[in-house]
Amino acid sequence: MAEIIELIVRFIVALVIALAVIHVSGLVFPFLLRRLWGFMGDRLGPNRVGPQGIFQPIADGIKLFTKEDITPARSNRWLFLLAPAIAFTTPMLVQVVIPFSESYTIADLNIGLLYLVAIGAFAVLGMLVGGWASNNKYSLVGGLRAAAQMISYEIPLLLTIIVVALLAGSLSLDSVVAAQEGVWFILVQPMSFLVFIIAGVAELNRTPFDLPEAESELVSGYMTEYSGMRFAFFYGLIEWGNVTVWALTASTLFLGGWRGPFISGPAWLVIKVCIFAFLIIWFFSTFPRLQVDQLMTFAWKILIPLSLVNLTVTAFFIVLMPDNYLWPIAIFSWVIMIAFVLLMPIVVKRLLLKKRLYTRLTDYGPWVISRTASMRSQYYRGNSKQTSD
Amino acid sequence: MAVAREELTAEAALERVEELAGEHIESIAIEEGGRLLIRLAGKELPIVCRAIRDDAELSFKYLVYVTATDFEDRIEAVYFLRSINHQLTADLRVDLDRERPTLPSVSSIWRTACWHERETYDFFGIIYTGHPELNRILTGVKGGVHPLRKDEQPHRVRRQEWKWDKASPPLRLPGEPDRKTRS
Amino acid sequence: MTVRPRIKTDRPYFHLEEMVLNMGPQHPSMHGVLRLVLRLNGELVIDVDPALGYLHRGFEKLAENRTYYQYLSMLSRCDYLSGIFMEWAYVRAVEDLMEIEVPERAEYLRVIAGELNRIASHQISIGDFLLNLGTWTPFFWTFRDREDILDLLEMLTGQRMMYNYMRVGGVKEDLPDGFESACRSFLRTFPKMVDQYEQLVTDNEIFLTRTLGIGVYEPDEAVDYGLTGPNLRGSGVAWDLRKAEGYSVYPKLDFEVPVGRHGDCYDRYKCRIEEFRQSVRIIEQALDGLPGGPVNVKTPPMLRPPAGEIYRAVESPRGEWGNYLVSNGGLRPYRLKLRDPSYVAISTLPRILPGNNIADVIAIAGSLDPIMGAVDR
Amino acid sequence: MTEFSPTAFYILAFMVVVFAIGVVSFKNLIHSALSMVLCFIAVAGIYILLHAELIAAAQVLIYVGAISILIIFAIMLTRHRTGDLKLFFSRQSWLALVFVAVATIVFTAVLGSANYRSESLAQNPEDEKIAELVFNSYAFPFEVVSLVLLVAIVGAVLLAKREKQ
Repeated sequence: MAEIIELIVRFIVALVIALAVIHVSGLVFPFLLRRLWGFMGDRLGPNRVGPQGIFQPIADGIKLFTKEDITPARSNRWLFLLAPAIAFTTPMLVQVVIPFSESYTIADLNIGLLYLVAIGAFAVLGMLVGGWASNNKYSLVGGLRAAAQMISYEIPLLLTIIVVALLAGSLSLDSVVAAQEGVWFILVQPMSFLVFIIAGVAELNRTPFDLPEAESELVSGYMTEYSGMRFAFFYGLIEWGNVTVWALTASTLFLGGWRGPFISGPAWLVIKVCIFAFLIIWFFSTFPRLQVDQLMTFAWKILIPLSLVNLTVTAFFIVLMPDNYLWPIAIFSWVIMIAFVLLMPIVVKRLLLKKRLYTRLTDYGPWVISRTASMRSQYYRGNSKQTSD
Repeated sequence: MAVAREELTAEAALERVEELAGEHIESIAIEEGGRLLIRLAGKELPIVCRAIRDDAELSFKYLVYVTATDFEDRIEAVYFLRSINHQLTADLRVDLDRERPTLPSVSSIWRTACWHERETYDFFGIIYTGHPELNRILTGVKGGVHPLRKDEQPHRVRRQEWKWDKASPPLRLPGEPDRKTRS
Repeated sequence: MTVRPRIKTDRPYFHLEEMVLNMGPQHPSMHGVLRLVLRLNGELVIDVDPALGYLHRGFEKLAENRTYYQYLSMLSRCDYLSGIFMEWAYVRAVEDLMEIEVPERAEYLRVIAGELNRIASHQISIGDFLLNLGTWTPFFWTFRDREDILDLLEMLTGQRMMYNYMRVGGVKEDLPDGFESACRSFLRTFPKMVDQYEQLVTDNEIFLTRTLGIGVYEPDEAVDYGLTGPNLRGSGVAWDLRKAEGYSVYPKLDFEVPVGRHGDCYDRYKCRIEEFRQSVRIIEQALDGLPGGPVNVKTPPMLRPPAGEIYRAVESPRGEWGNYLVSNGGLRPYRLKLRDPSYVAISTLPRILPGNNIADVIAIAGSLDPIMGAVDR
Repeated sequence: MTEFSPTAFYILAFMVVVFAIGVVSFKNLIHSALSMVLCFIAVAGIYILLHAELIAAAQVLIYVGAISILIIFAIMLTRHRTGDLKLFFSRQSWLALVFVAVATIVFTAVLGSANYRSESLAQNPEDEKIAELVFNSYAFPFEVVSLVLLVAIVGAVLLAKREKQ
């Protein structure tokens, strides 16, 4: 009996903490986003409710709570209502395996890493079902985009997670953190970290991969028809909850989890999560959005081969030098990452220039064709032969 | 493409037009600012247009607008052309019967003419034969109301029942189920 | 001349069910109330049918029922982002019909107001275009700088958007006190801001991927479509009415016409960016060379141009904005045709869009920069 | 954790059966697909009861995360016609009945005669042992299977492309 009570108490504590993590991130990060975004766009952002606008998220929450919850007449009612709940399971369940501190992990599964990936699937399901059930074409296209994108980016994500598993020698996240006592895996495997970030941003549907909810094309993608609290679920809690659990995962896998100088424990996790959230916000206000085919090309032709090579070489070194494999892996990974970062823009630009049609400059008229200096930029150098006979 | 680089004067252009299509036009004159004013009959329009567009020297490749003016006794259709190689403009005028204004379409000669002609049809009711999709574009009024005709006063247009045309041709595909039944 | 096939076949495309998508009239990135009826195969556009008329106000009919001056105040509602040009073409037509000589100072003021308005209009165009591509910050930056221009234009004309600045025979009034220094300080800072926009996006790989080789108009094709303004110049045709016709005092000013090479979205964007810098040059020269004298000539309150007809156009930010005016010697225009460059740009969409993605639809439509107020008139 | 709990098993087994019936009986294909997802999840629950967490995770990852999503994706891309499907089922239901009867007999026979008391690895697998089996003892068959799958994928893509032309 005592065991069962203990189990229930533990369950309730875990539930409360998991809900708190999601709700706090759903309140804090959108607000931070709007302030920082305002700062980067040379504006103020919300600053009216409370000092520096810090009560703005609460005001928004109240507004969304009291707003009418509209279910479109021709939607598939039950699935429409169910979709946010399905999507909500991902950020809730992922937290089960995250070690928050030395002593607090809800459940240290011995298949923790596999569990992470498996649970990630529910998020797609929620978006897909929500998009389909809305009976709106924008939503449907958004849902389909979400599915295609997330299935594609799951693969590089999985491949980098395997690298971490190889380095840690275990699938349990507690052991992953324990294995990083000496050196964080970001230093050993920066390439994997980079791929994890890119694929993670794609999995989270954030800029520059925010195609499923692209405002300028699909209005709001799969959540176009949602309003009131269900919209708040999708937009605030699920999206930012996912960001938080992704950041928690990334810090656990690559940044030593709760470890850190001076104070070890959840405080460091909070700092690391904030760094990732800032990264997301920074991307959001800087990058344009990719296109669907480019997104797929990037995943299948660049990220997957790269992470496969990385995985193979890592495994090779681990087998070859079982005692002292960290150094060769680190050197290889740093080299390939720096090469990737440096070469990628050059290659992309070259490919783009090839794609660009060579257009005849028909000579129209006697007046000035005066190219200004900056128009004569490098993009014109490729085929600068002018036919002004 | 061989392009004549020397400046073509309006007088030379006039001669060239007469040489190319002299028998198809009724009159040609030079207006203020070196603008060629060419009057012709409706059925000759495509021949003349093609001739002055394809001629390497004139190359009136740029159709600025197509419109019409209702002079109460007749409708005058206007085609305004520019030659980008030279500072030359040309104005093609066709007088039309007010009851049944009909003109051959030039949308196969200049692609931009397509919508200009739709607009003119919408405003004046000129029927362009051979036009690929001649339907209302801006007003979307039903019935024979063509608002820019002089006998259509604004209040009369306003009193009409305004109904938006459906987005031209019916876009339901063969095999697409009826939208009323949800699948 | 190559004829563009209705469906490009160079992309792999599977036979999925086709879907009809109504983009607009209420859509976040359609400029105004443009409605595109797209037929899609997956994400690929097969057919486009633009539906217009949601903002049709009958400008051409209204002209026949207003006196010349009454109508002038309406015109800036037509293309609401470049109202100065709307008025300019109209007063040019009326002046030339009545053979009124405009004082030189007035012409200079018109050029200053016009070029300021061109910058403001291009800022919206570029900001919106980049917003369509999914990046937010340049949008806010362009709007931040547009505020400065609107302040300047407010000093000059008393209005921020619906200027009503032009008069037949001149402009409304002379420069207000402090305008010149405010304008000069704006001209000093603005090129740095343009560099800032460029630093953020122009070299960004994602931006390049989205714009290079997308929505290509070959030069012949562009002329055949009747495109004008930056849309035509992006294709490599150096056609600018300011140079070609040399109206107003433009022949006295030293500026260049930026021309692209490839006619894609990138070149159109780049042309607009360059026109910022050229406009700054023009305004600087105009301020330097501003002559003294009156800013308008006395005209009767009820204008009666002699019977006749005239076509006058100006190079608006979107291209050739023309007014074809027929007068019968009465108090009201007998017929006024407004030739709008955006209308022409939109008319190319059914030919250029098929074969592209939904995302490209937004990019191409944004790069053509249509303003529905002028398209629907 | 705790030992095998019959109550939990009965609940899960009931769910499996109910959702499996749902898969074939829902009129709406999306409902069927979602019912299938729930069925898979319940099966994963049974695996967990059997202390086969790895297989449970794989079940969720592959069946829920990949296969079901793919099926739903395909259903959404094609506009399904309920009328046709009804016709399809009604015409061949007698045949299905025969197959179901035969399958029931065969499965009952096989499952009833199986020896559940074996101490073989398959009954209570652990990660290391599975890895040992797959990557050492049976590495060659494993690789052959993956090769066969690869060939199948390439072949499918080729067929799909050829059909287009």
